Amino acid sequence: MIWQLDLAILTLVVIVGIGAITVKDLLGAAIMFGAYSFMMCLLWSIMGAVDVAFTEASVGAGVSTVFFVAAVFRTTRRTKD
Amino acid sequence: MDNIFLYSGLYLAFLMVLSLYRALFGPTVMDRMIGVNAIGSKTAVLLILIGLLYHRVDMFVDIALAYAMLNFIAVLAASRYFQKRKGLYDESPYR
Amino acid sequence: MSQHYPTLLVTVPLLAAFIISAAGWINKRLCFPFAVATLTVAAYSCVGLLFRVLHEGVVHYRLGGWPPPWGIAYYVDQLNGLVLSVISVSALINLIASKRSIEREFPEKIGPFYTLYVLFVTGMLGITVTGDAFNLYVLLEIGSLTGYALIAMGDKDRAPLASLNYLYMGTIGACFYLLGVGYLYIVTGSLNMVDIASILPGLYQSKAVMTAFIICMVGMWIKMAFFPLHGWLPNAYTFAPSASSSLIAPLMTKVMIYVMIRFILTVFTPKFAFSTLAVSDSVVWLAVIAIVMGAIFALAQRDLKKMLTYIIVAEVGYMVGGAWLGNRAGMTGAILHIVNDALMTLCAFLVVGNIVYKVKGYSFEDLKGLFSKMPFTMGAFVIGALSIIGVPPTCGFFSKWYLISGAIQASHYGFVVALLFSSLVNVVLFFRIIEIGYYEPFGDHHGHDHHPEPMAEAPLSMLVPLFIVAAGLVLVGLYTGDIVNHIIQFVIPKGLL
Amino acid sequence: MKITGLIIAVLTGALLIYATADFPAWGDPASPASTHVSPRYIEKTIEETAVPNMVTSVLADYRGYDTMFETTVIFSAGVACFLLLRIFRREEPEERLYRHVLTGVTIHVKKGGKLPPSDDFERIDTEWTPHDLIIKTMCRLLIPFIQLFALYVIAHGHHSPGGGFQGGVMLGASVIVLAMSQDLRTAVRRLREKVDALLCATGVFIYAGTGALCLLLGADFLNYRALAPLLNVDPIMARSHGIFIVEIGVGIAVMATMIWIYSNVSSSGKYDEGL
Amino acid sequence: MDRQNQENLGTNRSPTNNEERSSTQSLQGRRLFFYPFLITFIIMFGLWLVLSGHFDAFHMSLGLISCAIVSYLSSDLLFPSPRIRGLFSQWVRFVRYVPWLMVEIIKANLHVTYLVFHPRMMELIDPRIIKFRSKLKSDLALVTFANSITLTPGTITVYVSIDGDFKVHAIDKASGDPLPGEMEARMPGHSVRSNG
Amino acid sequence: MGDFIQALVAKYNYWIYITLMMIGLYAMIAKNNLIKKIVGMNIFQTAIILFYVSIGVKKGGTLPIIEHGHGAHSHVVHAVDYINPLPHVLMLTAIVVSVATLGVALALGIRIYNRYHTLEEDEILSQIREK
Amino acid sequence: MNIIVTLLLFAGLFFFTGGAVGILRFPDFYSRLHPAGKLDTLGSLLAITALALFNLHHFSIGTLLTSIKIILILVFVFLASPTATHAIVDAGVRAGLAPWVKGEERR
Amino acid sequence: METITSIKPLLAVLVSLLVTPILVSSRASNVREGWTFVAATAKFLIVLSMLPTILKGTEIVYTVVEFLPGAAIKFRVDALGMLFAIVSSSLWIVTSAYSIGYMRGLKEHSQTRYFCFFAFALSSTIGVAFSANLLTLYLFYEMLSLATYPLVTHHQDLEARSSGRKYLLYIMGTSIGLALPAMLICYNLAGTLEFSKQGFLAGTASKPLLGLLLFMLIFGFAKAAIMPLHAWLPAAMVAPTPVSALLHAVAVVKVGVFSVVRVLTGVFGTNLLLSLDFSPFIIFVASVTILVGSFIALTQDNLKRLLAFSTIAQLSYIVLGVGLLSPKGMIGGIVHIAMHAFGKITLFFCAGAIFVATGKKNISEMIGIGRRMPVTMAAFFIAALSITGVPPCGGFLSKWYLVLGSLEAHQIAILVVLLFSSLLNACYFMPIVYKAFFCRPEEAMFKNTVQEAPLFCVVPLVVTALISIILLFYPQPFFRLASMMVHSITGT
Repeated sequence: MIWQLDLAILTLVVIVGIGAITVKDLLGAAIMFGAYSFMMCLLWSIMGAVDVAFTEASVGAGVSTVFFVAAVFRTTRRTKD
Repeated sequence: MDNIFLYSGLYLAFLMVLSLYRALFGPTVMDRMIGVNAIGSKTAVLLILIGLLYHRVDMFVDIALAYAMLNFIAVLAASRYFQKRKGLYDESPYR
Repeated sequence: MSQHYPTLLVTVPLLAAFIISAAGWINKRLCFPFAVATLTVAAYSCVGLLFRVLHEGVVHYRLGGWPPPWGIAYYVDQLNGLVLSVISVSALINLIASKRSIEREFPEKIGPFYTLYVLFVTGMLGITVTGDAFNLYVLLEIGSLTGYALIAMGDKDRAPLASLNYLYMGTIGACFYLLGVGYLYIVTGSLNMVDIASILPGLYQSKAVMTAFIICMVGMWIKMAFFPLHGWLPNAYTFAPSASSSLIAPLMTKVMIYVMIRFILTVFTPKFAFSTLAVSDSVVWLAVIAIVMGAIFALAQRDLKKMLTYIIVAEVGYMVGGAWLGNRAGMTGAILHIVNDALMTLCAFLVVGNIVYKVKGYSFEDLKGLFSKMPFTMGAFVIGALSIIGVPPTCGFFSKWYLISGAIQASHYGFVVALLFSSLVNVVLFFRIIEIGYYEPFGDHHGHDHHPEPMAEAPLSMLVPLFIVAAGLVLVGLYTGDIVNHIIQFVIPKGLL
Repeated sequence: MKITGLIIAVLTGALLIYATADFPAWGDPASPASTHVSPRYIEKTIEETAVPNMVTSVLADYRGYDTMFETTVIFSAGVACFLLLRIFRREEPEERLYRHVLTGVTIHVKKGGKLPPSDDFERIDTEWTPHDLIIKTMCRLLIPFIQLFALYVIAHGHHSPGGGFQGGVMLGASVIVLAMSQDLRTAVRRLREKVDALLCATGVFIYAGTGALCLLLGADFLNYRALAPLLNVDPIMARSHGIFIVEIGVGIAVMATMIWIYSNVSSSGKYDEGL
Repeated sequence: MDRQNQENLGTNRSPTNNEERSSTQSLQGRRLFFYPFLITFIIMFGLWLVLSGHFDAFHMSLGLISCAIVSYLSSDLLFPSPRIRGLFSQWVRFVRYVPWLMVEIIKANLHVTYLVFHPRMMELIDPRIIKFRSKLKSDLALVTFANSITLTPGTITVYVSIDGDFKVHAIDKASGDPLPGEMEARMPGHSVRSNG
Repeated sequence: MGDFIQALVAKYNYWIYITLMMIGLYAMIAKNNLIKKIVGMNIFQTAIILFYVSIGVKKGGTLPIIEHGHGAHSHVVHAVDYINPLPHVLMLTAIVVSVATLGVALALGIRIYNRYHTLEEDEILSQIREK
Repeated sequence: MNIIVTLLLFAGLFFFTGGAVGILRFPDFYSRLHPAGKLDTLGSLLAITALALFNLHHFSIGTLLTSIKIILILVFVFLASPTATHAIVDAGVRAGLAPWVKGEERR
Repeated sequence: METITSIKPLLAVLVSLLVTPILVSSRASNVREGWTFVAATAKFLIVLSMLPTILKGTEIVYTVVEFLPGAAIKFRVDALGMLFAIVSSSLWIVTSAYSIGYMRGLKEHSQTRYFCFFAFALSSTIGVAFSANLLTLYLFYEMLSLATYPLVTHHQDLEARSSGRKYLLYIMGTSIGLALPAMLICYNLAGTLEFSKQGFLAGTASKPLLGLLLFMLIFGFAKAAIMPLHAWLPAAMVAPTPVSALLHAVAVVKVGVFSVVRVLTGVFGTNLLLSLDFSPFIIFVASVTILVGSFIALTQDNLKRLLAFSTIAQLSYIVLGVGLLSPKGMIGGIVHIAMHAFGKITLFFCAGAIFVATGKKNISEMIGIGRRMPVTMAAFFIAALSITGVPPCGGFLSKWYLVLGSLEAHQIAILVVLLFSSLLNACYFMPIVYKAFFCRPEEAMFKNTVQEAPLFCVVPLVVTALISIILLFYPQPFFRLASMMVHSITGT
């Protein structure tokens, strides 16, 4: 645990999280969600949870984002909120 | 040395905030992609820094490597979207 | 092999699910026999386990051979045994009954459907049998995920949205539960239910424990569709294909109520739930509202399946209220009602399945003249309806009996009134349907059948299971005394009066 | 709805924050969570399972039962996606498009018409776009390395972070990269849907089957100790190897499922070009 | 997994390759498949040794198995055509090319950094798109070239056609001018491909 | 004030998780777009994972992988030196569950889109009502 | 040793800074890619090399392998980063994003 | 009191249930009706076979299932139950015969269903008669409600539909809304539901609560048609006449009254009621029902509706008699169950026979009908006398005892009520008979040719009319049973 970094990344996480749900474009939301996963991965490395970080890196950054983009590809990017 | 790494890490976090500005405020999706990609490249470095701070780099290298690979995939996916949907804002519904 | 019953009943369906999935790619006709064989084994294990528990008391099982706080352990007591038997038997019956409709509705996807079906049952059985709070979460997710998919395969227009809403609510519910378990973990350091229970008494005043309890309960209430949180249920169950709705409707909510009772009784002793945390009265009032609103919403419906779903909402109110009355009779009623309601709902939804199979609709319009068209189905429906209304000697009466006497003992007359009100509304609801089926000539306004058919009964493979369930309703009613004296009585701790 | 959401969120948050007052301080080594159950995992992992990575040992052995269901969750998600999305087209479309691979000329073939069997033509959809050379080539080169790395991750779950799940995801990702850099048909040609589905079931079956094998050998479910005579090692190493077998199963299942979900989602069940 | 179709997904554009492929299906096929397999296997195993760090029998055997699997699955991706002649010389050229590229990259970066931190950056930059045709033929060479362009001063490859048509985005006039220039000359595969 | 700062230092991780959870929950309830809700759902789940991982943290602890562990049975392992691995294990499962849920949710979203050609809940509902 | 590492690291951070600022300052999408694609790559190169060197502090076969692995990351970044940059720019072109020309407003 | 265990009560209940599968499966009407007769006879014989035992003062007990202590499905045959069982089972035979005639005569549809539910209803009736506790009674009570619903709505038209609704609303609404909670409260107070001689509620609760319970139980069993919960009975007259006859003159309504009697005697007990002084309440309610019912009957033109209101009034005699809590009054009330049953069923049979033969329902259309259907109308006359309470009919005896009972209880007002209501009875019955036989020729609506209803209709009504007369001279079994009952509960 490295609390200085932890605090810094936590702040980022919250910002990205808010960003991900406010972006008025689903593809943008998907990309922001990817960034959110990066942050989470970092956070967990900082807290020493390497396995969780690894999983998040592979799932969150990689596969989930791809799934999101694929779904947006098959549906629409339009969103009202 | 730990302190240097720590402050470097914090500095990287600060740089992430800068990149995050692009990611958050666009204006286009591509700009967001640039921002996120920039965050991603910093993350890999940051991961190794954390490893050094923990004195267990060998454990973090794998994550960083995997991370680098998969970050690439995410960007690839997003760019593929535009190869098939050639609209920046509007789009044709899929049939 | 009998010492392995606790694990067999989960792992056999699990292993078989993969085989079924593989078989679906090789030869579709293999799926059904496999599924039946699997669930038969599971049901056999469940019943065998129940009898073993009755003879020997609580059965312990260590998975992986690790001692409990470290590994995952099963504690099977009478309550588990009872609920397990009900789940496995009703799933088996429904499987046989819905073979035809599955084959008709998803001719190409039989394999995956049976896979998910069996996995759903695995999830439900696992939730019931496990003694580990986190393991329960994982199994809950299995049950839910498969449930979402099973539901979404229904009505092309409405089912996916309903299922997605269910998914949102279900995820919130499961996450709340997980959060509650996390709160417990942070103050106790354990995930094993019995272990947590042994540590908790020193911490009853802790805010974290209290919050954990509330969050867990809210999570479960979402999952069981307790009144203000019921929004997902009616649409999800209405638009599901008949095979899924008759599988999920009887099991999901009931299992969640089981979990709630398990948490009240085992994890946080009744003392904590009813005395330390002075919310039981408000929860019962909430249940009263749930029952009344469920009944009123049911009255407003214009089709059979949706009406039944609102009845489920009301029935959930029965069970939650009964459990939270905080006395022996109420708790007995709640547990008994888990069994009864599972059977009743199964019966009702099987009937709907038969009707859908033949008439291809379930709105009130479609029910015209069904008494002459499908007399046996409707006969079973009447029995189910009577049970839901609470007419002796069907089982619904007896659980209601216990619930009301629990309410009287707790001097909670609001709950009594709510129960009676809902019974009366049920009379109105069901006799309205019976009237339609009885008086209106078949195919009157409805376009698709002008030449009246004298009898178009559902095939025997759908009727026989239905009759078994209908007979079960009466039999369970007649043997209520035995169930209470030999099973439920031991479940409720002595401290609860 | 916005106000309702806000109120609910704030109320929940307030309740949860209220409860944090009784939490042990963050990172307190004396907190119950760190002192009650977990010390055994930390102190005995080598002794009891011969696995230095205690996350792996807890994941696949102490709480292996959870993980079995975790894999099942993934499996059921794959089956669910398939069930929900997959469209088996029965009727022929009005016209089919074939592209000559070498020249890029597109040929329209009316219903009932047929092309002579040849490798030079591939079936395309209207959506087909020319491959991007750079992306295609680079991905082609990277895929084997990603796969090797994934296998490495699976194999070294005992000693470093990672394990079946992470490796499986990366293996899946390698195929997904292929599908994205070229098209889905290419990827599916390499790994047929049926094979993928069977692999998916096989992976989980390996896990559950290992457990059941222990059962058949007379021990409790998932008690890898019972595998010792079969593997010809001492019981502690048997646990280690048992964990390894299970991790392989997880890897296969997760890989196959990820591919399955991706194929279904990206082509919305049609298995055409995909994303 | 069927091999015939797989061949297709490589980039066999030239008729020569096609003829070769049809011969692949004949008696020679197995042997021709074997070399890529072997080379892939060796590369992979070297990588494994670096990655693993455990040199006991158990992990080594795992490594062998894994490398075999990867080679089986993906050797055709790494070496789409079964011909491996000239591979070695390409590698030598590549190794010579990399240090030069490094220097270029650093130069490029300093240039861009200068632009970035220049207070009147907007006046300095003058983005433009440059088009040219490269003489390189092989995919790999084209891609390496394109990536090198991306990495070097103020230029980004926008588009490469399979015939070597380049579209490059340059940040200012100075960056775009020297293309294709020296870099193309130094590219590995430049000379090798002439026989194709 | 002093107490508050002390609490802040000791608990801020938990508070941030609650904030994230609130964001996710808000998005799930208030957002109109189905995919947005799924994003919110994932944020919500991740917040809980963050909470669990925070439980496992130990001051002065290192990664839950035994150092020099290859075959060395000799040296004694102290629980204090290593981070609690149990929450990590649990959260691996939770991540898997969340990605599984994500997959199913997206599949459902696609199905809905194919039927209604929109992802906005209110538009879908009005289409249903029109029928 | 430490000095070299520190210098390299700081150089890497410098380029990272350049990248971040460039992303913010440059007027349009295409020009933003220049700092993002190049400066970040070089920043990674320098910083990661620094870290790999530092890791060799206590020399052993294990740390050597770890350092090689770190370098592998570098290799990967070098392969992937231009590709990713290209992918993004390609996306931009296909999306029909017009490049900024001198004299226009910042976008 | 001695008790012996025997399965006979259960058999008596089940015999008609067991026959239903045969009824369902048999296509030929003769077979079906034959089996109905067999079942009816068997049931009657089983009931009769228990009579000697009961008359000896022994009770027959049989427990089927015990759900919880003190609440089981349990049968106990005592004098009161025996009386009721004999009446209903014997009348089933008669009604079966009548049904055949009626249903065939009108060529009714769905006869199989009709006979099935008829058998089902009889099972429930006997079950109520033999039930040993409130739970069993409630069980069979509900079963009866459900079994009679298809009978009431047999015609499946709009009128039947609304009547069926009304019927269910009243019957099930009150039983679920009032009787069920009252029963549960009783159980929670006393820990048992077993009927006992002195009532099981004695000494368990305060007066207001007991008063509430009494109220809930009396009105909960709405089949007793005590005002204001009487409206279902006239509505239910849309049923085929045999149904109205057996069920709404004998089985259903009598089950209601029987339940009320059980509640008064077995749940509360006379002593408790006396000590709490609840008697006036019961008497008041019953009296109001008697008078209002009779007055309404005066205004009716539809014969069956008239009979229905008459029934409402007559049922309250029974409640009144038991409510008096004096031995003579109770005997009178209980015997009135039998007397009224035979009388009223005859009247209904007659109404049905008229309908079958002429299709007429209204009294105003029946002027001069005596000339066409003399036998029927003669039977009608006898039965009317019996209901009015005039010798030479059985009704006289029960009314006499009621009068004695009211004197015994020093309730002169009740005496007035009884006499006045008898007068009213005469007022609404006698004009019918008069008009039927002694009308002016120009008024007569029928030709003089004798054209009776089918034989299957006429014979039963003659039989029941004769029994009504016989009962005056030979009321022994009923009186014996009633006095045994009263004796056992009051100790006198």
